[in-house]
Amino acid sequence: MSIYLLQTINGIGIGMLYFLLAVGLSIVFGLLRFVNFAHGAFYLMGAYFCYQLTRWGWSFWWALLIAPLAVGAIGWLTEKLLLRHVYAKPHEFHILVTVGLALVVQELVILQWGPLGDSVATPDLLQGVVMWGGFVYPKYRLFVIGFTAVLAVLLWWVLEGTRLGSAVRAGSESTEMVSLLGLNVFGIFSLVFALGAATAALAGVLAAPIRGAEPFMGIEALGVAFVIVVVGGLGSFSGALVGGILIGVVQSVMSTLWPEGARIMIYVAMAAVLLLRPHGLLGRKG
Amino acid sequence: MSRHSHLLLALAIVVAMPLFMHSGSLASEVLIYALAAMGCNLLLGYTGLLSFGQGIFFGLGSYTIALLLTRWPLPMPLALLAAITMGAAGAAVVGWIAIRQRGTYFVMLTLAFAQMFYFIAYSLPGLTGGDNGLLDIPRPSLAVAGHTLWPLASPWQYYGFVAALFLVAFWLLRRVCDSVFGRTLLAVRDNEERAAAVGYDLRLLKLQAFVISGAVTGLAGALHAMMTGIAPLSNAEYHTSEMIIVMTVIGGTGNLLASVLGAAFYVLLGDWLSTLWPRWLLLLGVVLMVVSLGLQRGLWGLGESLWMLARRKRPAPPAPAAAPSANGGQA
Amino acid sequence: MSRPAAPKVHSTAAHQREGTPVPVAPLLSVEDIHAHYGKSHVLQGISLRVGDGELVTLLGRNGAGKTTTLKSIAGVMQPTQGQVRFGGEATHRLATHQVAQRGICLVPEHRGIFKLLTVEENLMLAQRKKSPWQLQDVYRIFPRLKERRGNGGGQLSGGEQQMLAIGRALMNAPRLLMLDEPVEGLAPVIVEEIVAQLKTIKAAGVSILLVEQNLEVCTQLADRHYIIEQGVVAHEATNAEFLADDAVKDRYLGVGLV
Amino acid sequence: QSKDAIQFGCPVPMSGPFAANGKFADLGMKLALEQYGKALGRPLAYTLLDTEGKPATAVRKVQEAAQQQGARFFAGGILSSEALAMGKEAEKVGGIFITTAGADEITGKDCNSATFRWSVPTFGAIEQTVRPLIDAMPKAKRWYTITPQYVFGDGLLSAAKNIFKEKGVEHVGNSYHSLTEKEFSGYLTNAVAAKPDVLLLLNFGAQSSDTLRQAISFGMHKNMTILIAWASGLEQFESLGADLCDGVYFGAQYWHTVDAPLNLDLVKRCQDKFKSNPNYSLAGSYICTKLLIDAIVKAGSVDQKAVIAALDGMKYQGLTGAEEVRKADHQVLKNYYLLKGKAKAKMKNKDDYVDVISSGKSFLPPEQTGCKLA
Amino acid sequence: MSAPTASPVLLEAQGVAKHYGKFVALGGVDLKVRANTVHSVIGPNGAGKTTLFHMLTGTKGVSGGRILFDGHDVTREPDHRRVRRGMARSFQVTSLFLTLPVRENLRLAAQGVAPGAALNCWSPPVGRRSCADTVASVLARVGLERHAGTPAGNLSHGQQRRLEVGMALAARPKAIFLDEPTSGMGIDDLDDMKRLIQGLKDEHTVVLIEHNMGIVMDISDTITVMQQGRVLAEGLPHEIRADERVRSAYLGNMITGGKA
Ligand SMILES: Nc1ncnc2c1ncn2[C@@H]1O[C@H](COP(=O)(O)OP(=O)(O)OP(=O)(O)O)[C@@H](O)[C@H]1O
Ligand SMILES: Nc1ncnc2c1ncn2[C@@H]1O[C@H](COP(=O)(O)OP(=O)(O)OP(=O)(O)O)[C@@H](O)[C@H]1O
Ligand SMILES: [Mg+2]
Ligand SMILES: [Mg+2]
Repeated sequence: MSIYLLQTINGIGIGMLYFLLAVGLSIVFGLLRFVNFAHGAFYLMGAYFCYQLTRWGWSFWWALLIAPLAVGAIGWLTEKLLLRHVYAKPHEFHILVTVGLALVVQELVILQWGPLGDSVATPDLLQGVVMWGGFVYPKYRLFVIGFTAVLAVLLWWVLEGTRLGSAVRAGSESTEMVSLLGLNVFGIFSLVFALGAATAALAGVLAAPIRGAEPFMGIEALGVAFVIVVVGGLGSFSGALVGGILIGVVQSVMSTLWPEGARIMIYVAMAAVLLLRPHGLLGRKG
Repeated sequence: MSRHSHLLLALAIVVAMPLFMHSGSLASEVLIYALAAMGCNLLLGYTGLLSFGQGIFFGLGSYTIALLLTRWPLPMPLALLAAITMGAAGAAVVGWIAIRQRGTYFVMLTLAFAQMFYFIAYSLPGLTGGDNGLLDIPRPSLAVAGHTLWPLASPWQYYGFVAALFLVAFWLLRRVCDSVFGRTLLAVRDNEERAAAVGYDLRLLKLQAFVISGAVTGLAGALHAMMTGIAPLSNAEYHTSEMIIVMTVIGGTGNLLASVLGAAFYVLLGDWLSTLWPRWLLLLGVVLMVVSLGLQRGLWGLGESLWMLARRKRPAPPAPAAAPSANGGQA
Repeated sequence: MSRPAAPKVHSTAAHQREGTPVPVAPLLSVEDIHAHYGKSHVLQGISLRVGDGELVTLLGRNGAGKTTTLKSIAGVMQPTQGQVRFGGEATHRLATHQVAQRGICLVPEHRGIFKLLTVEENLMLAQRKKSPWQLQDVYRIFPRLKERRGNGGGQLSGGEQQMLAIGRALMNAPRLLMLDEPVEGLAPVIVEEIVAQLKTIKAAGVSILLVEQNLEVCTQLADRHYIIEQGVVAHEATNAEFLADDAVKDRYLGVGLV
Repeated sequence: QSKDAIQFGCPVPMSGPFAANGKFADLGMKLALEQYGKALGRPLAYTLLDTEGKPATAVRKVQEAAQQQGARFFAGGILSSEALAMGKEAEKVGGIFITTAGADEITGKDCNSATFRWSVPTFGAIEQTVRPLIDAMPKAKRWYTITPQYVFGDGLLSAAKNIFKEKGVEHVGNSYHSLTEKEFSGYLTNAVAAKPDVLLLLNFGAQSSDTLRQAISFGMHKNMTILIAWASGLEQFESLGADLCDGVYFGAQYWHTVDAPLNLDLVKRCQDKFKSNPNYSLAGSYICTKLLIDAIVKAGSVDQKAVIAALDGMKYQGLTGAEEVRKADHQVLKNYYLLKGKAKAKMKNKDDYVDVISSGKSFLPPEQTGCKLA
Repeated sequence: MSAPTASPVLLEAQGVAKHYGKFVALGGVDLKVRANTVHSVIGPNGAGKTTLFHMLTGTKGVSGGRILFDGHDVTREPDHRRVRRGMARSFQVTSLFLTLPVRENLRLAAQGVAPGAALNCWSPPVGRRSCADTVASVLARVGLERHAGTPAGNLSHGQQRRLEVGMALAARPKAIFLDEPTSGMGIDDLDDMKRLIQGLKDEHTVVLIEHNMGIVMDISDTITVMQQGRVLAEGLPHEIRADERVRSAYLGNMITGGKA
């Protein structure tokens, strides 16, 4: 198999994880018009919760269930206690409050688990690699691709096919009008924010066996998630998917073509997309 | 408040800092970041453009002066001028492309540029020193024809130099904000569609705002490089942009003096907290959240409300809101 | 253009008037509400009632406080004083969506169409099973909406948006429908259509509180009128009284008939 | 704090990605100062300066510490960029700076009279890891490298290439990556495709941990040897966990089981005080501080020139055995270690992650370092 | 009513078309507007009137056709350039500088004719640059003197509508485009607005979209009726009123607002 084919497949693997990382950011932005700089913090929490649970002897599978729920609950509380009070303020306050939150989470993690990272073991079931000819691929990464694909379908259905989905999009324009129709907008906000946090945490759990848990993974993840969301289109679900995979593939293929430029290419891709398609590949106008 | 009272207040801050603070470097840093925050404020508070590209102009300023002072024997004032020009030119390029977008897409585009600039600086070690940065930047005294007008060797001497430049920049920026241009920017911030419909070329207006902002930020970057003697890669990082924005927002948008307040608050608070506890970023995070939750218009707004309150309670006017916080961080 | 305010002679008129047939147990009763925008005291004690199945209008010049009154009833604004009772229950402390769930539906003057949703999604979002108006009913009333059903809400013309807003309100099963200038910007044929539809809506037993500048529309529809001036109810009349009283129209609305 | 105390500064990153190193460096300096208590009859005091990992902040803090506390003796600087900048500043403020940072320039082209470095530069690190490994595995003829793209990484890479050439080893490929990279699967796919016998990782810290983790998930430890030339020792093993370290080779500046009198002493002190073994950050900071104090005592003065003179050419029993401060470039000549991770079952205690395979001193002759200290 | 045929054509649209994807909002509209007349455009909702305005004033680009204004082909010029040629418009959906005072809104609109001045970052907008006369006269015309210092966002809907018209006036344009200027206005103000628009004819050319037939029939020199993106009829008011097609498509029984 040609190396580029291998890299493309690997890129899709990276991309699925990226998608999961970015989709929450995108949904939350779509609804709340809120650039959540604390999104990385939820990812971070997911990874550390997974680490802690497995250290306590729980299986990885339990962590995959519990960590997103717990972080979702934290997100829910965050929205209720914190963010709700800054919606009415301009953009820059949103950034301020979420940057602050991200810092607090990161430092709390350091206080609790120390500034050094830790490894999380790959679940026994998924240890080892699969081989097709010359192509070696970790089983675990294959699992991640499959799992996120299923999840993506589920999420898509919730967001595009249900009334909750319409309410979410409507709420992103005028909260007042939505509540005038008798829907509890703030309830929807909390729910969606919790969902965003939970998906980020899920990405964190899934990433932990690959990258370990490390206090600064949140910041790095946030940067990547921004790029994906912008490339795909802010607020667009399918945009996050396409953006995630595109960035994953670009990154992976570039590491053969021009390794030292792999990182910068991501940002070049982002700027190019923004200039050619101002609202991202699949973004809606406005 | 009138134009002159603001200038006087700025002067008061500049004069007060040496009285309250022990470190000349720290005081200089406050003014340097105040410059950068004012540049950011012109975009954010007056034009409604939230730019994450400020770090680029800051970085350009520091690299330019570093290169000029170490590799070419250029007189320092000229080198400073060149740094300002580079900041402005960088802003013109970034602005020219970024203002095609609006809203969050604009923010993201500037973010992309900031990251790109970082990676470019990172991968051109011949020019920027890469990760090591540029070292050994001299701080020549201000001299004319061999006569030293103003030595810059000690931190406080350097502070004097920075303060003078700061006041000039402050005065110029105030003029800009009060000018026809500044007032038109406010309209652009409010409603771009209408501004275009009544006849304004938005791109030209925004571009000019960008260029001015870039020039001031470039100056700040250059002064910072001269202060520390290095032009590190971290000056070009996205975090520098973020920090400048945070300062601006904490201070309060739409008012230049507020940016000074914001910069002072952020720099001094950071300096003070970092001596308290290694996990001081936690405290900083809490402060950021409190500010964004509690203060509608930043610290400046808080100061104004307190001032109003005090004036209503007691006829005797208290000290201006900005002055007390200038000594908040001595430690 | 604006004229000096007329003296508030009739500010207590609502309580004095005897001939007016106020229903015994009104569906909505607004009792002496006050409202502020920051420091400006916009509503200074508004009281009004809307009975079951009644259509009542709220008239007044620009800036009189009509919209603010509707907002206070709908729970978008909290009155600073006074109370709103709907179906016997005090609703002025409830959140907007709770008020809406009790059957008060406001169509705001800016119409509030969701631009990101298609016409049909806009309608479906408001759908309640118990509403007598379902999707097909709305399409029957406004065929234009059916033609544009797949369009984004943001791409509708001004008039189409107004139709959509009313249609959407109907699907929300209102007991009290509040319309803020519903025929503003509509073509005359459509105005007629909407007037006709409002008549059927009313006939179906829905109470309506209408703010409208088009007196022709008001007088064709209404049972009673309230005239607001500078945040207080300055005059109240039945439709017949109002039609007969040119002096009142001239005084409060500046119609210039006298 | 009494006025006449000799003031030290500990400028290290306490916040940011290198906070872990800062935390232990702080402990190391404290340990050394407490151990001595006094020098020249004056008490010893120190200030912890959070550099935040930013050179500019580091410089400003050093400036302030010199100005306000009168600190002249600085031991710290984990990151190359901050260490370089602080070295320059220390010279300006009339102080001395001693560091454990990696960049060759510190005792190379950017060396100065006030800056010393305890850690072995890139040349020695490669000589003491790649060379013995090639000797031990004559059949491993294909090497693949993964390198962070900046001066430090290039230093390691070119040293490695020289040895490859000399030994007739085939360098089957290299992947450069940026300093902010976290996702290495693309590079590893390249590496797998090149079918090497040895995978040489030239990155460090969290990046080398990430690379190793991902390499192992690709099953690479099963069919090739992996060497991390610049590992940070105990702290990195703790974060990786024993399972990942098993069978992997590491190069390290320090290992707590080294049989040198000073080291045994340090381990004992740490056990008494912290109930743990010293790691590289702690040990490095400890020995740097100790060097400063010893030099002050030897010079009998706190004068910059005198203390530098005392340090120049100083020979002493250090943490790695006999060590020497080379006068020509202010580089400490000390051992570098090649370690090999062992299986969890074989560990005798919780810190017994590795066996020391070999050690030795390799340094470029002063003429080749580019340092011109005249 | 003056004889409109006498004055020269100021604005001409030739086959102007606009497509939104597959949807044809304008399917080739021809329009000739003579100087110093009131030219009304009416038609059912969604006929494409506002879209036509967007094309004429340059708020959005055309998909086909040509626009000539004052002897120049302006088809490809952006909106701010056309303002300099002497076009100004009001919006159907109110669009103001909401945080700025009413006076400043008008000043900015007045200054927009010479937008180069806006780049002056040295002198404050005082004296000559304050456009004080224009602002004062417009304030008086739209009856917002008492609110001159109020932020536009704090005005009621009707007050905002008046300011919206004032914004167009402040530019002292050759041609002024009013998109439903009376919508949302109080009954008492309709007559004033009618008189105001009629008065504009002396100095300006007015292109008007309006659903209030009371106004349209009284003050228009020419009326163009649009339907489904095309011109259905054009003529003098009484001709239009009599036109059977227009009656069934648009006018109906004329509940037009205004008088009770
Ligand atoms: N958001 C606001 N902030 C401050 N003042 C406001 C605000 N909205 C309205 N007002 C003021 O409150 C008063 C009443 O406004 P309201 O919108 O209720 O009037 P209205 O009767 O609906 O007028 P219109 O017929 O023009 O729609 C007006 O004087 C207006 O200037
Ligand atoms: N951006 C758009 N995308 C798709 N269709 C659009 C868009 N904008 C307008 N339309 C459609 O074009 C048609 C004409 O709209 P326009 O706003 O010009 O109507 P109008 O004549 O001004 O109507 P009204 O009197 O109701 O304001 C409408 O059917 C509308 O749905
Ligand atoms: Mg209203
Ligand atoms: Mg229209």
